[in-house]
Amino acid sequence: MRIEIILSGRGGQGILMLGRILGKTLARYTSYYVAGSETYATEVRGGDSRVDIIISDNEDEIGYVRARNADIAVFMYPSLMKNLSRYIKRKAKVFIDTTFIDIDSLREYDWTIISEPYTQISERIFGTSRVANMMILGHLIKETKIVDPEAVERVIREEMPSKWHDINIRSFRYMIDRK
Amino acid sequence: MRIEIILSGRGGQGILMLGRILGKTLARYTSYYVAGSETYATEVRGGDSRVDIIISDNEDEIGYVRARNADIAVFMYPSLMKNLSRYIKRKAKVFIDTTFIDIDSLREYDWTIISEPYTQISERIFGTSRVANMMILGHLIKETKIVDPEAVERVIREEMPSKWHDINIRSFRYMIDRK
Amino acid sequence: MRIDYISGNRAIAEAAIASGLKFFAGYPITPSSDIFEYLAEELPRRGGYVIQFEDELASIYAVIGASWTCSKAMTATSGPGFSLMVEGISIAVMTETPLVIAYIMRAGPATGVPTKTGQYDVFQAEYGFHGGLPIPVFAPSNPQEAYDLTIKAFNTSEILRTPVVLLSDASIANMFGKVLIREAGEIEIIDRRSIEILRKKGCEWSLDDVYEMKCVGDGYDIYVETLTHDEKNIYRPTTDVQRRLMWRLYRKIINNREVLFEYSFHNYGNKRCRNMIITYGSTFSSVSEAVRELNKNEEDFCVFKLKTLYPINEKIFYEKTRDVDKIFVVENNVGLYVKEIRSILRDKDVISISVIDLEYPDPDEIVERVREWL
Amino acid sequence: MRIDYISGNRAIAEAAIASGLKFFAGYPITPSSDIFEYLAEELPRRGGYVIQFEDELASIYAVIGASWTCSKAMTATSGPGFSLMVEGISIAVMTETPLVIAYIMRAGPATGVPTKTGQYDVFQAEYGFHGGLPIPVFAPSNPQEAYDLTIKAFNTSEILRTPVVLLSDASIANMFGKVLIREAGEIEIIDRRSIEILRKKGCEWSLDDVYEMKCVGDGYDIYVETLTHDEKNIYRPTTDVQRRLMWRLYRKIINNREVLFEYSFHNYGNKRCRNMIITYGSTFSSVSEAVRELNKNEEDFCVFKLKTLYPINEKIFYEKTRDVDKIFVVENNVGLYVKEIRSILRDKDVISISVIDLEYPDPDEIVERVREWL
Amino acid sequence: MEKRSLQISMARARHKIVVISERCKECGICITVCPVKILDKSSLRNSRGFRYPVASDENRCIGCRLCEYSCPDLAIYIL
Amino acid sequence: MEKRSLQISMARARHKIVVISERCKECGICITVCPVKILDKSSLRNSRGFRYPVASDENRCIGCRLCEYSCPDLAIYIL
Amino acid sequence: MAVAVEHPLDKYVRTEKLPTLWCPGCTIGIVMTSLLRAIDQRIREGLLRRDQITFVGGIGCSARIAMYVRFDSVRTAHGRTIPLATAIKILRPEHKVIVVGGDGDICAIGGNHLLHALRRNMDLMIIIVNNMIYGMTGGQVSPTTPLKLYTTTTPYGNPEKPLNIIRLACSLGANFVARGSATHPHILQQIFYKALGKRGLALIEVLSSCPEIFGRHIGITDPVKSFMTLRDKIKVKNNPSLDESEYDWEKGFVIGVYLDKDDPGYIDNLSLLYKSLRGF
Amino acid sequence: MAVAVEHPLDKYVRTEKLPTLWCPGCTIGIVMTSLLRAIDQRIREGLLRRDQITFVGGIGCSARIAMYVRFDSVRTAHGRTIPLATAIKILRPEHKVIVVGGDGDICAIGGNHLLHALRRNMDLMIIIVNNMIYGMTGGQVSPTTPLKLYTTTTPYGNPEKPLNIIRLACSLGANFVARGSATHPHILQQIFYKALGKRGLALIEVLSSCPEIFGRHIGITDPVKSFMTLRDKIKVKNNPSLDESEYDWEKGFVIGVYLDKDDPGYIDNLSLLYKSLRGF
Ligand SMILES: Cc1ncc(C[n+]2csc(CCOP(=O)(O)OP(=O)(O)O)c2C)c(N)n1
Ligand SMILES: Cc1ncc(C[n+]2csc(CCOP(=O)(O)OP(=O)(O)O)c2C)c(N)n1
Ligand code: SF4
Ligand code: SF4
Ligand code: SF4
Ligand code: SF4
Ligand code: SF4
Ligand code: SF4
Ligand SMILES: [Mg+2]
Ligand SMILES: [Mg+2]
Repeated sequence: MRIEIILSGRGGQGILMLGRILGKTLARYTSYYVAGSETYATEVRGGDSRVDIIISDNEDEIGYVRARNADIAVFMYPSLMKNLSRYIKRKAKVFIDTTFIDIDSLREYDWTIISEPYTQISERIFGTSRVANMMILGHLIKETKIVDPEAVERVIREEMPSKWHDINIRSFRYMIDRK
Repeated sequence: MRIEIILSGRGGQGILMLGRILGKTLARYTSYYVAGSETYATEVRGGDSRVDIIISDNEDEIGYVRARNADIAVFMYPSLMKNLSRYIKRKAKVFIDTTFIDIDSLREYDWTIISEPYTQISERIFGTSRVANMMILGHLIKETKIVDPEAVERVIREEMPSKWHDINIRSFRYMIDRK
Repeated sequence: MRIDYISGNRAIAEAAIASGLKFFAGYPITPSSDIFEYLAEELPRRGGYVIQFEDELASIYAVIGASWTCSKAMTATSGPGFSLMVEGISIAVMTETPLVIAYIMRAGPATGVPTKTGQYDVFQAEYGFHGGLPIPVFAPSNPQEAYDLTIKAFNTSEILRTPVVLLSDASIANMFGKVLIREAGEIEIIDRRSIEILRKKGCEWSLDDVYEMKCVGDGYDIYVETLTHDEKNIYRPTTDVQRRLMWRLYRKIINNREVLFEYSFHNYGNKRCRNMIITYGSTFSSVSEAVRELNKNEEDFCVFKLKTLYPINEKIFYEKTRDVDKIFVVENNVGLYVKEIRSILRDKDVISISVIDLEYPDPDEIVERVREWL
Repeated sequence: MRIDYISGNRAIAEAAIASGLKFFAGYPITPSSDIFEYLAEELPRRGGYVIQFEDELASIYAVIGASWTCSKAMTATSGPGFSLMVEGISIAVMTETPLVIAYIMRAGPATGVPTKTGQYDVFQAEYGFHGGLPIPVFAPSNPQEAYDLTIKAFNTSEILRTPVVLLSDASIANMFGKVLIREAGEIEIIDRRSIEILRKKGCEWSLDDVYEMKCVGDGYDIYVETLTHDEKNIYRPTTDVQRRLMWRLYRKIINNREVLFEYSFHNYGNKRCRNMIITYGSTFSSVSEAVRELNKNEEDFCVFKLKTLYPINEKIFYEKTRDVDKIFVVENNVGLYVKEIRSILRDKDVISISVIDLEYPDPDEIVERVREWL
Repeated sequence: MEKRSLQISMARARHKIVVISERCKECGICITVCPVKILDKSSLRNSRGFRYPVASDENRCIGCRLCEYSCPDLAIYIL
Repeated sequence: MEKRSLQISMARARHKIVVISERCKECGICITVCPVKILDKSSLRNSRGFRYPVASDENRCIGCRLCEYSCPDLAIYIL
Repeated sequence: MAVAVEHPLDKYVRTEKLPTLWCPGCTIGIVMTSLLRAIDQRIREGLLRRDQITFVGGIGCSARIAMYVRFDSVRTAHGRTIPLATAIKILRPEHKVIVVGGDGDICAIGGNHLLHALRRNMDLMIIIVNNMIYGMTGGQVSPTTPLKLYTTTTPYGNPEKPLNIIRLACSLGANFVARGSATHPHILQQIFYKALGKRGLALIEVLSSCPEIFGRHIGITDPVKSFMTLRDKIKVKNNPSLDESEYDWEKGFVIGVYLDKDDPGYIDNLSLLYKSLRGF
Repeated sequence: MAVAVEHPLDKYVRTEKLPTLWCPGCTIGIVMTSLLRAIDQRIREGLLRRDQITFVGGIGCSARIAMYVRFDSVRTAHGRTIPLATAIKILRPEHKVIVVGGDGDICAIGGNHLLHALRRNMDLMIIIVNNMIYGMTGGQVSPTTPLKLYTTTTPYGNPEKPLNIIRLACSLGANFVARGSATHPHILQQIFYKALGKRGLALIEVLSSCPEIFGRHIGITDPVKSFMTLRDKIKVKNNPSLDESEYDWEKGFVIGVYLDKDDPGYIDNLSLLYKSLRGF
């Protein structure tokens, strides 16, 4: 078994944090092997960023830390979408932030699309765009069930300074609890 | 044919200059191949110095630029004598400055010894010890005839600043002209 | 003991702390800086010092100075910075100063592409300093190995009194993985104070050529000499002393090749290994995928991953390749380390597959390039 | 044309002048300083500049700067100084800056024995700078070769727009010999201004990968980039551009191996060559004597002396060794360049004879060490 | 990029404020330094998403060029 | 080398001038700096050929230690 | 109001590389344009030839000025601009050789070359863009970072007294020493204009605002606020004394020309020596 | 008169390495003995512990002082003493760490480390033995070689203005800055004695006579003449002003203490920061 995840966005959207929280949760609270890689544009601030996460029950299978056939993907910004689409499985679950991505532009892809204007919602509900990433994480876990939400919360508490716990956990729970 | 020469003394005695003048004369005014090497003690001022000169009519023969079986040697100071003696042929012509070297100490060697208190003579005749090396060069050429004295004079003129020509050529001629 | 999901750079920093690091001196350079920055946060809390110096020259000499107080010391850098440190490494070799340099390779030459990867500097890490005495070079291929090899690097430097290079690259710096982090009590941590004990009780290391190290503050007359010196640190410019010194320093490392040489062998379920790919560092990631692809056609590929680039244990090479037909060396450079392998494996075809890529090389390209030789 | 009896260092200086040297920047270090000092006397009289900088870093970058005014430029140094220059060499590789570095090796590591010899730094000269692109290395074994190879070094650097190392050592620095000194008109002196002519009229050099070089003052917009750049010097951090750049820089040198590789072959009157000694630099002097001794017992020894250490023309190696049984590589170090040879000559015994000696190695010792293998 | 630009207005003010909208990074410095406060962010964005400055009343421009001199991106000048 | 030395005289002067002859390099500085000019080169040489200083009249020594302080080679001192 | 495609300074800029890689509101661009205006002024006055200007830049955000200006321009390693520029100046004495770099580039890793260029009164124009931080590498301490400031490599505060570049330069023998600020572009242009006319060494320290990195450390990342924070700390003086050069983030900075003399420069001394030798 | 085998300072000297490798009449030895006397004085007064003294020396004749003294002593590459010493000081703050080297070692190749140590007011004692030349390598120009002087690398005269070390040190933040001369050993000892008591950086430039090499260049190779030539150029002042520090071979040199203050040193600043962090 090998599960591949691609997360992509622009610098500042919190894609790296999303990847680290997800990766850490998988690593600490499941028996899977997990590996990943972060890529960001050279030097220019605010460039594209990408995280790949590979999950497997067989360590040897995990060698290549890039997704070639992703089961799950997240796009918070459109710039890398075209490029990365060849690494995404047909029918893969793809989470789209429609704040920045035109839903029409997705027609060409044969994905199972789950979309929300996460950033807009984040601004509206939490007063900042900075927790859109946690909302997506919640949504991703709700839809894919790859890890127990409790575990994610624990990791958020462990990894973030305490003053950020509340808002991050609330935003994380937002999509999970939404009816 | 391979002729090997060893010159040895202390820093400041002009051994290197002796070697360079002799080598240059051979190189420029004979058809022999000539090569040589200079060695001096590491860093300490006034340490031992040594020059090896190899002369041959066959270029390939000259590869090793150290004397292993010298035909001619000069010692202006005793310090390296013992050490170098194993590289000197029996019956080799060996020039000794008795200003610094005790003639008795030479008994153990089976050499053809030519000796003078060159430095003393140099001081007496030329008012400086600094041309003892040229005196020895003259003596060496007189006794070995390896090169034309005229050629040596030409090289002295070419290589030294003109204010030094006179005293060096006079000292060079001193042993040659001495009856 | 705990499990964390961390990057290769973070793993190096964590392992350095676990190894007893007391002093880090450095000058920022991508992609090594976050080792420095993480340590700058952490180490002072544990009684250590993390200091930014005016340049890489100062950094490596500060590390040498720190080591002479018997404190474990390291720096981290990348190509341009390492180039500025090589004189200091030569000094450390001569003065037998334990220290660790994390060399996080990036695409060069010159300033190249600072954030992107390459394996161009393998020979510089081994041979790049004057004096012609190579030093141990460990090359992790993922965060766990970065962690484990960092610990090994510190132990090696202490036991053998030598600078050690931990050779990583920009991809591993940003590669994340599940890492088993062991605390000080859970791993064997050796320092030079305990070597005499080690020597007495006997161990796998060959210690005949290692002398005891006394430090600043231990008494009042240690003397550290950078010139050719005898066993009493007295400058002696003779062939005899030079020979003794050179060969001792050489043997000190090479005679420990069995302990120092690390590798892993992956046959992916094949019984035999007809075709072998030798690789190291971040390129392994791509190779493992390429081999999965290659083996789909039952092509009997296996992978011999080197974790130690110097010294090499030739015996293992001979053993592992005995029944192999073809050997491919895959590197992200113009084909360098393959020379080292060719100089060892003399009766086999050793094919160089060099794939220059700023990211992980594309597995498909490796497959294609290898297939040309089948 | 004149004949003189000069040292290896003096020969380098004379040849640099004959090659059109305009600018020398340096920092004193034994045993290279007299190149500097002789040029300081001579070059200003001929319109050139000789400047002592504050260190070796400044020196190498000054040489790079000078070269960008289309002036021929060089420096001279030894181990510790070369170590400080390697970052600059990497910059010169990337920016394709013609320059020559006379590297006069001395016994190391660290400050070792400053006045004495060794061949410890052969790999550093080839691989010692980050970026993994080796540069041409010429190794004279006597003053005449020092003269001739210096001229070749300048021509190579100009034609291929590359830094070139002239690798000599303390023994050759103080070795004297009869040297045929040719003046500017008597030798082919090429500069980058004439390359386009060379290219047009056709020549033995492969110039496809060399671009024209414009200098400061030629117009008003040259731009010299140390980052990964495309053909227009624009920074492009993509794999594509990096590949093109790396391989072009690599080919530029390696595709000229036939012109660059120099050697001499000595069979000392033997018809066949059953045993071959490969050597280079000052060690050749001792080897030639050792072979004389060895051949006394009709042991069919010949000598293959390398004058170019990089790039190597493998074809010549294969040709010359076709009928040879045993190959001995004699070096004054722990056995380094032998690895390079082993990686080429794969089906022969290649035996490493490393003799560490602060002077010319003793021929008798070489004889003895070789005889152990007969 | 050089080509993507757009004439907005050409009133006969004493000083013409010229904006190279594609170069603007929306830093806002010109807007702040203008002593007569006639600059403001546009409602449109350039192709990289930045809102370049527009002048509310070009006639009030005193031609001090503070905007021009203070723009880090060669994106505004006075004719 | 430390062992090769020799007692010369031991007159009961107020200040005793002590010379470690084997260390002397015959630079002559002590001789020059002595304000009362009582030092001079010996006629004997040490094992490295150098003529170390001797005092012509130790009684005149004023104990200023200029010789001791000015000797670069730790070869002379005042007791 | 008009929207255009060309800027009056474009003739001096490699426009194909625009937009620059600098962050929004980074004032390095202001330093560059002020310099270009000063150069333009001298060219128009016939005091400078465009084909006799060479830029030398190292590595860092500030050093990238050398990447954007359309003159002869050579980039080199971090810290190594000055010796490279020196050689160019010696061989092309008719050129105005301008070194641009950051506080790290020129004062930290390049400090030795700065020291010796100052001592030699080397005929270079050296522009240090001082944003008090390592911008390009993401916020480490620099020799000009204020005491006690948080940076990524001094997370508990910078224990080092920052360098007063003006005092250093004045103590060592430069002919022209000035401090400017990117927040005061007109004054900066005047300083550059003067410096371009000097023989010997002209050193100009330019305070610059880095909203992205330094801004993050001081908690002011908004470009305008960052700009204004610096501007508020600037005091303009006509001929400030050396004591007024004090370098202290809390107390603010006096800009102006601190030293302007006409001692013989290195090139003068060198050509004097060589003239007597070569007879021309 | 007596001939002996032991010198009162022998307890501080690695006598097995005597005689030194210095040339006859080289005054580096006087610098060393003056320093040893000052150390001895402090040890006897209980103000310094012998096992808490570390020497750091680079490469050069002067640097060899570190080879002869019997304290903890570390040699390193040419020019690289100061960072090495800095690390030792940080980790062994109770040690008096003394850097010794020549004008080339510390001011040329080591200039950047000097600059930054001065700026940091690093708690080191730095002794620059200034013989105005590269002695060990046989007579090349140094940053302190007088203008126009013949050296082997400036055969037509030195075109560079020499460095005034005192001015540099005073401009940058050292706590203690003094100039001494090997020709005035009593004064030198007093200066060293004071310097040994300082926190922060103490820099002492010591003029020294090199009869063998510098002597050859100026035509005075006799050790005594060489010594006297330098001695005649020395003027002693009690509290000389910075302007009196002028460095000019023709006009002579004023020795004395130019600066003596008690600003917090680097170690003080660092331990303050770390104390608050670690709570001890
Ligand atoms: C030898 C070397 N060391 C380190 C680096 C990494 N590096 C690039 S720029 C820089 C410092 C940038 O600071 P500064 O010079 O102040 O320029 P800024 O970006 O702040 O304008 C560093 C450390 C390098 N390129 N080369
Ligand atoms: C990196 C390096 N460059 C050059 C040298 C050669 N070198 C040894 S000592 C020295 C300079 C000596 O001058 P100084 O420091 O003034 O000491 P002095 O001998 O005059 O006391 C030089 C250039 C070296 N050892 N290492
Ligand atoms: S020129 Fe002056 S007044 Fe006019 S818009 Fe610009 S800043 Fe405002
Ligand atoms: S200053 Fe320039 S970049 Fe900034 S908002 Fe104004 S026009 Fe745009
Ligand atoms: S102590 Fe003074 S008076 Fe006595 S010998 Fe020495 S210098 Fe002369
Ligand atoms: S000063 Fe010392 S070395 Fe010189 S002569 Fe006197 S005793 Fe001898
Ligand atoms: S990091 Fe700072 S200095 Fe660099 S471009 Fe951004 S704002 Fe400017
Ligand atoms: S060369 Fe000069 S400095 Fe060096 S030991 Fe001799 S006299 Fe002293
Ligand atoms: Mg900066
Ligand atoms: Mg000196």
